[in-house]
Amino acid sequence: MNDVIDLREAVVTLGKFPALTGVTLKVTQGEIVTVCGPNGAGKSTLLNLCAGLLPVREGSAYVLGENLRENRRAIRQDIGLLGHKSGLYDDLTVEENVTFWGSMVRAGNDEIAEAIKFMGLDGRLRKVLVRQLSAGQRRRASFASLVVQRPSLWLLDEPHAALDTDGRDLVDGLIQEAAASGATVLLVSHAPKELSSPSGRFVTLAGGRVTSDINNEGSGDGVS
Amino acid sequence: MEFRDAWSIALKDLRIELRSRILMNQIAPYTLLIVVLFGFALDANTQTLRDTGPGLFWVAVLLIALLAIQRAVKIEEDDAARERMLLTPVHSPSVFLGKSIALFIQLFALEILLFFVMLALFDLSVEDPLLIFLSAVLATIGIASSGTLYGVIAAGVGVRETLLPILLLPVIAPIAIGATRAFGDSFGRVDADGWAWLGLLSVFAVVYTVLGMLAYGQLVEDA
Amino acid sequence: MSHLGYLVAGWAIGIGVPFIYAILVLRRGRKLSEKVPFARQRWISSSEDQARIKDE
Amino acid sequence: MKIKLLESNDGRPNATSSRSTRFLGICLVLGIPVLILFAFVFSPKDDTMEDAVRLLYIHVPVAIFSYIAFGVTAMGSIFYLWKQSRWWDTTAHASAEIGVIFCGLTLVTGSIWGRPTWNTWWEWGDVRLVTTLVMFLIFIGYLALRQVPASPHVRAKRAAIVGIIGTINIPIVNRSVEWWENSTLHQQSSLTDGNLEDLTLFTWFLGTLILAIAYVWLMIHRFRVGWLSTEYESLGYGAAIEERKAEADLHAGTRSGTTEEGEVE
Repeated sequence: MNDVIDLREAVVTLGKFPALTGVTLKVTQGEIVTVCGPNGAGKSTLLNLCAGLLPVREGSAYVLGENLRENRRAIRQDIGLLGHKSGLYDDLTVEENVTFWGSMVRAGNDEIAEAIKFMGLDGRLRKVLVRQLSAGQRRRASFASLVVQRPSLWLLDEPHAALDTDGRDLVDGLIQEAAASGATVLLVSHAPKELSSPSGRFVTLAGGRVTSDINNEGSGDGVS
Repeated sequence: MEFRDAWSIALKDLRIELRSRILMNQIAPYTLLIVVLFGFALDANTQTLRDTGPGLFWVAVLLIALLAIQRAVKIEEDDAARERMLLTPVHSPSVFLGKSIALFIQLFALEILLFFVMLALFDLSVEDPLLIFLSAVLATIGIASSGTLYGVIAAGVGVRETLLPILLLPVIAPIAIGATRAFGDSFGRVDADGWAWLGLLSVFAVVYTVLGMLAYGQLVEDA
Repeated sequence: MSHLGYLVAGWAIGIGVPFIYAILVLRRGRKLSEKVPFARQRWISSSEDQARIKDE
Repeated sequence: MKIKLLESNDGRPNATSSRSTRFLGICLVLGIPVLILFAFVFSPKDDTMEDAVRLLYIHVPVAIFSYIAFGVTAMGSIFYLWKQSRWWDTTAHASAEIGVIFCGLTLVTGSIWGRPTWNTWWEWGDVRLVTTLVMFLIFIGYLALRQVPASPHVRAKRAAIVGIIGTINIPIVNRSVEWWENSTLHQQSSLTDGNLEDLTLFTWFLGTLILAIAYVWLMIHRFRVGWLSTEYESLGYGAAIEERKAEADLHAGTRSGTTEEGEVE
């Protein structure tokens, strides 16, 4: 048993607003967990917390074995975070974007080319400015820049948003493959039941805390 | 810190500029407009323009710098690229250096353009080209590094456009003074030892580069 | 006395401005201390005072 | 030392005053008329400046304490970055605000003094004048930055870095202005001449003492205001947590409902 995420009563405030009011969550290595819940439940904040981008105000938080209250930076290079914003530069082409982020995370040229190909962005799209991409294509480009990083913890905020059926299958395959190779995936989804989610475990957030934790494959952990 | 990272980041910024041509198509014409306005304001008196030329040059550079810094910050803000950078193994001093180098190159290019325009319009003659070159390089390093540092302080706040000038301009005022004097000496307009001013400009450049590399990481963290 | 106008103006500003500033600070403090619970006004730290707070 | 700034307020809750500030306040109320009396009546007029010298008894102490105030801000900023304590952040902010007031007064009283003495309100060739003006503007920027809404730690960190950089700049600005005009109209420090009359010397001393008391009095009050305002900011924390936790129960039944905050990013 290797806990990749271990949060206990973690409280995170954004300004004066308590976005997370005491989250307790354990995720073991290789797991795929879907986080769902209403708008404003704190799902995105949870991902940012796990990425070490937000300070923990109360409670304890360990991610990848590091205590986030003491050192939030150590884990960051092992995190692949896909947020609402994609971190791409509008005036660079798809290839230039992926190459730039690839060089920032020390990826080789082969890995970069492979990631572009894998996300179905080779051919014409490769040389198109990100500014001119559709929302779905943009999402794919953003994924490609994560794939080159080979993170050990994937934090995906609505990874299927704006994607077509092909794209969804691609992403699901990617998630499954990542989990199989030992990475852990935490993904946020508004409507988990509508799609054939690769996940077996569903965690529901509301009011900044976990209200239900159902594991379809094994025994349910129940409400924490 | 790795210089390779800094260089990739600088190249990325420059490539974005070559694509979008904001500097070329908007800031450069604005620069020329400023020079023309100075001409109007000073009653098209060539003698006056010649005497105030060095000062006008550096005032124009400060105004351009503000726009260029805003632009450099905006590139990183638009699609949360700054946050994305936090999730890579790149050290923040490298990011600072990269952004500063890109800003330096862009500002320097604009300064060259501005310089020749003013030379022609204000009828100035250069007596000491080396002094001009060195003082411009040192002053621009100071402006680029302090601008990158203050740019990230003002980044992420809603009032960036107004906050940046009030924070940055008083702090880079000594650069304007020093570079103006050095230019004045090289044009033979004032009786000052321009070379002495290079010392001050280099102190400023070094202080801000070092401070920026130390403080940048702290500032990008939660900004 | 020479320059009397300058002297009066200088001293009036020199004393007046800090005086107005002091009043503004005192008023801000008064308003804020009404909103913050007595127990969290930390400069009240002597045991006498703490005892008195409890009595009230 | 920390406790001293935060001591008893005599059980009068609704104010930032306390026994020590009231004592200092009484000293000021008694001291200022005495200072005016010495400055205008007892002290002799200067040979060259004539009666204009009487303005210096307020101008110079205010100038000294504006520098001290910014020095305290720089110190508070350094200590904040080191210890991350709210106490130092509040100190830095309080001192900067008082420093800006004093610095503005230095410029105004200096200007008023310059008119009869140098026959000009403002002299660009003077090093100390221009340096003080730039310093004033730097710290205006510092105060502007502090007004920008942000979480307390982020705000304090940004402000601390700007405060330190601003202070590092003062000698650079001074040096650059000095070389710029290579001349100064400013009086060289006349205290060191040694041929001052006793009464003049005493008036200088009295002015500095009064300003020291005024600075400390203002600092204590302004510090407490800053302390209270951060207390006030964090006040609703517990209630906000409970309120937000209750949202969960609200959504337990109706999954489709949305909250007013919208999506949290």
